[in-house]
Amino acid sequence: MQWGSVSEFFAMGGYGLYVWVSFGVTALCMFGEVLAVWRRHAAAVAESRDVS
Amino acid sequence: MLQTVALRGSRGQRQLFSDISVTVKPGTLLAVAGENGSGKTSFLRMLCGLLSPDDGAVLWQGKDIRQLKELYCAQLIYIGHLNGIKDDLTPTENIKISAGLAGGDSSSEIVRKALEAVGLGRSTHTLPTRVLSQGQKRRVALARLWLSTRPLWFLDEPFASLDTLAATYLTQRLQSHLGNGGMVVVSTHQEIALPTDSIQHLRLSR
Amino acid sequence: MGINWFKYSSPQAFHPLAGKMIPWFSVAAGLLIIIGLYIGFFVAPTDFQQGDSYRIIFVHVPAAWMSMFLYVIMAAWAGVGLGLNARPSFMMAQAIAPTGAMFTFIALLTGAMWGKPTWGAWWVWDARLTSELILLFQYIGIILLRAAIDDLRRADRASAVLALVGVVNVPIIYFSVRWWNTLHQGASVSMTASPKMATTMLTAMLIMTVGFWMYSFAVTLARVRCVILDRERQPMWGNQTSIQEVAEAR
Amino acid sequence: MSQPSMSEALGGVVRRDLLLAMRHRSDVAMSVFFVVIVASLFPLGVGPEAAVLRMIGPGVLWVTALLACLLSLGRLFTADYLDGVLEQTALIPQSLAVLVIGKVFAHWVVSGLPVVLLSPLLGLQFGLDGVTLGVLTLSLLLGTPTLSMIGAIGAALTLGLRGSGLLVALLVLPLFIPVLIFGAGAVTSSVSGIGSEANLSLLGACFLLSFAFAPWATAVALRIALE
Repeated sequence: MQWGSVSEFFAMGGYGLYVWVSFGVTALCMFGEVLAVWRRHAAAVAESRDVS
Repeated sequence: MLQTVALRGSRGQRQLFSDISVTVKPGTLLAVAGENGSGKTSFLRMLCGLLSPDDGAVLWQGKDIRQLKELYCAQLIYIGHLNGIKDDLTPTENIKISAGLAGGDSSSEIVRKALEAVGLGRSTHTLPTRVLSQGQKRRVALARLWLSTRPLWFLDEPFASLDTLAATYLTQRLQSHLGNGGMVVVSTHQEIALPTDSIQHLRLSR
Repeated sequence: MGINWFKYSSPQAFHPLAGKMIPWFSVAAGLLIIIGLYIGFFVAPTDFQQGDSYRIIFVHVPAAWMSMFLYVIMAAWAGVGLGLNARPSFMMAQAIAPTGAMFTFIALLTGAMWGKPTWGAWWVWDARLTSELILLFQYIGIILLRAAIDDLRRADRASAVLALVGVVNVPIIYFSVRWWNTLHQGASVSMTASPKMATTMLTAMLIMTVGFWMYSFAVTLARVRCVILDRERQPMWGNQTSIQEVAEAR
Repeated sequence: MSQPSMSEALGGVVRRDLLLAMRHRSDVAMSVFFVVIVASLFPLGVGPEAAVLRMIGPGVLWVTALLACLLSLGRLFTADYLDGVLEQTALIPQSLAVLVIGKVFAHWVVSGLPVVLLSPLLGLQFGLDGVTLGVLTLSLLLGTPTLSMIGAIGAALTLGLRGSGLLVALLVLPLFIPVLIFGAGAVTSSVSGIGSEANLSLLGACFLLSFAFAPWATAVALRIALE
């Protein structure tokens, strides 16, 4: 373990901004996609119930 | 001999027809009827291979047309809703080029005779097709039938926008074609004045 | 050729099957990504040259790999669809495209984030970055082409042709940009210049990649289910009960 | 029964399209004029320094030729699609891919060749020297047919769609990039005195590759559009 403290971990040796933006955006994209597919599926199921 | 085996067709998500099995023997005409939107055009396009069926097959001399490809194209003439002629070329140029592309005789003499046979006077032969009337444009498209030696004709509403005289010419041409052992598939609303024993009817309905 | 080989592997049967598989892939994706992140952040040592900024590669490289894998897989489904006239494979191709585009976007963005501290520039015209950008354009083109066509059958087949053309294009772009870079000496920066990778780093990266694979499986399957439902809703088979069944089987 | 030979079919397609182009000479003039005016705008925007112009010249001229090709793509199949000639073409008993080559060739003669012939004149505006002008013309002579071939795929895919003009640009521009790189690269290397042979032969390879694959892909796309 190379991190002395939590703040050191978040600082990432001075590159915190780059690292956390990268990981943050990736997480955001993936969660956003999951959410979008989830909602699309719910809507599709609801609509096919209406049709039948 | 042209055969369809359990043909099924749809347009978009809408099924048009299904399980159509008909046989067109040499010397006979198949008249396809049905209300607007019943799939007459799609059926004809399927028979000439422009549209692939959802199910079933079209057989020419017992072989699937999807295997025959170009060999099958060399047997047929298709005149669709669209005339397939260029508005900016003259009737003579149009027919000459399409006859050449079909691999047939495209000498000026023959082209002139074909245009006269559909009742287009000489004065119209060198005008741009653009200035002709709908009926005259249809006649230009149909003139290809007088140049053809191909056995299989698909005509989509050929009588539409034709006057009685032109309709008579066309009927006569159909009769002589059938007399030579040709085959015709026509989509039409009209009765065709041909001997009833040579006509087979198909009604498309959903 | 025109026979529908997949007539019996109907979408109705596939829908509940996909529903059973999605949770497993999701759990696997979650676990693997957590393990990968743990190794990446707590086990892997700080790089003596690049410092901690190198940790971006734990998302950048897997995302870049996924963007290319998914494109090839999408094109393969598209090719199968065209060859066998199989609708389910077109549905797979359709479902993969957005996920592929997303990974391409992530790869580009994280590439810029890694490039700024490492090369001092957000963007360089490196062969890999450029082909990644073109890959994004191609994904977007395929999605837009599909969206522009109303007729489903034509939409399926046209976007399949475009996907296959793109498969030829991307390697050509990669090599042409490399060639172009050697011509413009000086502007060329290559990612291959990064230092030799330690085993822990490689492990973290591979685990993250497998995690991303599992994620892609889960999301793609879920999206295929949406596509199936959307398509069934229009009465293609005129069979209303099948829609009911699909909805119940959820 | 009657079946045209390959040369008959090709000749027929080319002859019809050239005849039609002769009836619409203004269309031809437009794509040439577009290139001239765009190429002339750049020096006005960038400034008259000879060194700068010589540096950006190859890229500007190539991008202009590429845009001219893109703009003319809409004319390639649309008219035939609307008047039914395209479905008749699909029924000609010859491989549709061969007929596509005929159509693309006729289209290139009308929209690409004038640009190639005019390019030395445009090159002069950017202060390119004699040898470079030759390389520019040669690169365009190899490159513009390639662009037309690749563009035909996009034109066929977007046939009859809403907003197809913009869509075709989005689909086709990524595919144009290698041609642009090698084409502009050939001229640039000639400007800076390095030999342009390598770029030109790569451009030739692109031409052959597109010649082998694009007509086939276009034919598939056209059949899809006709369904």
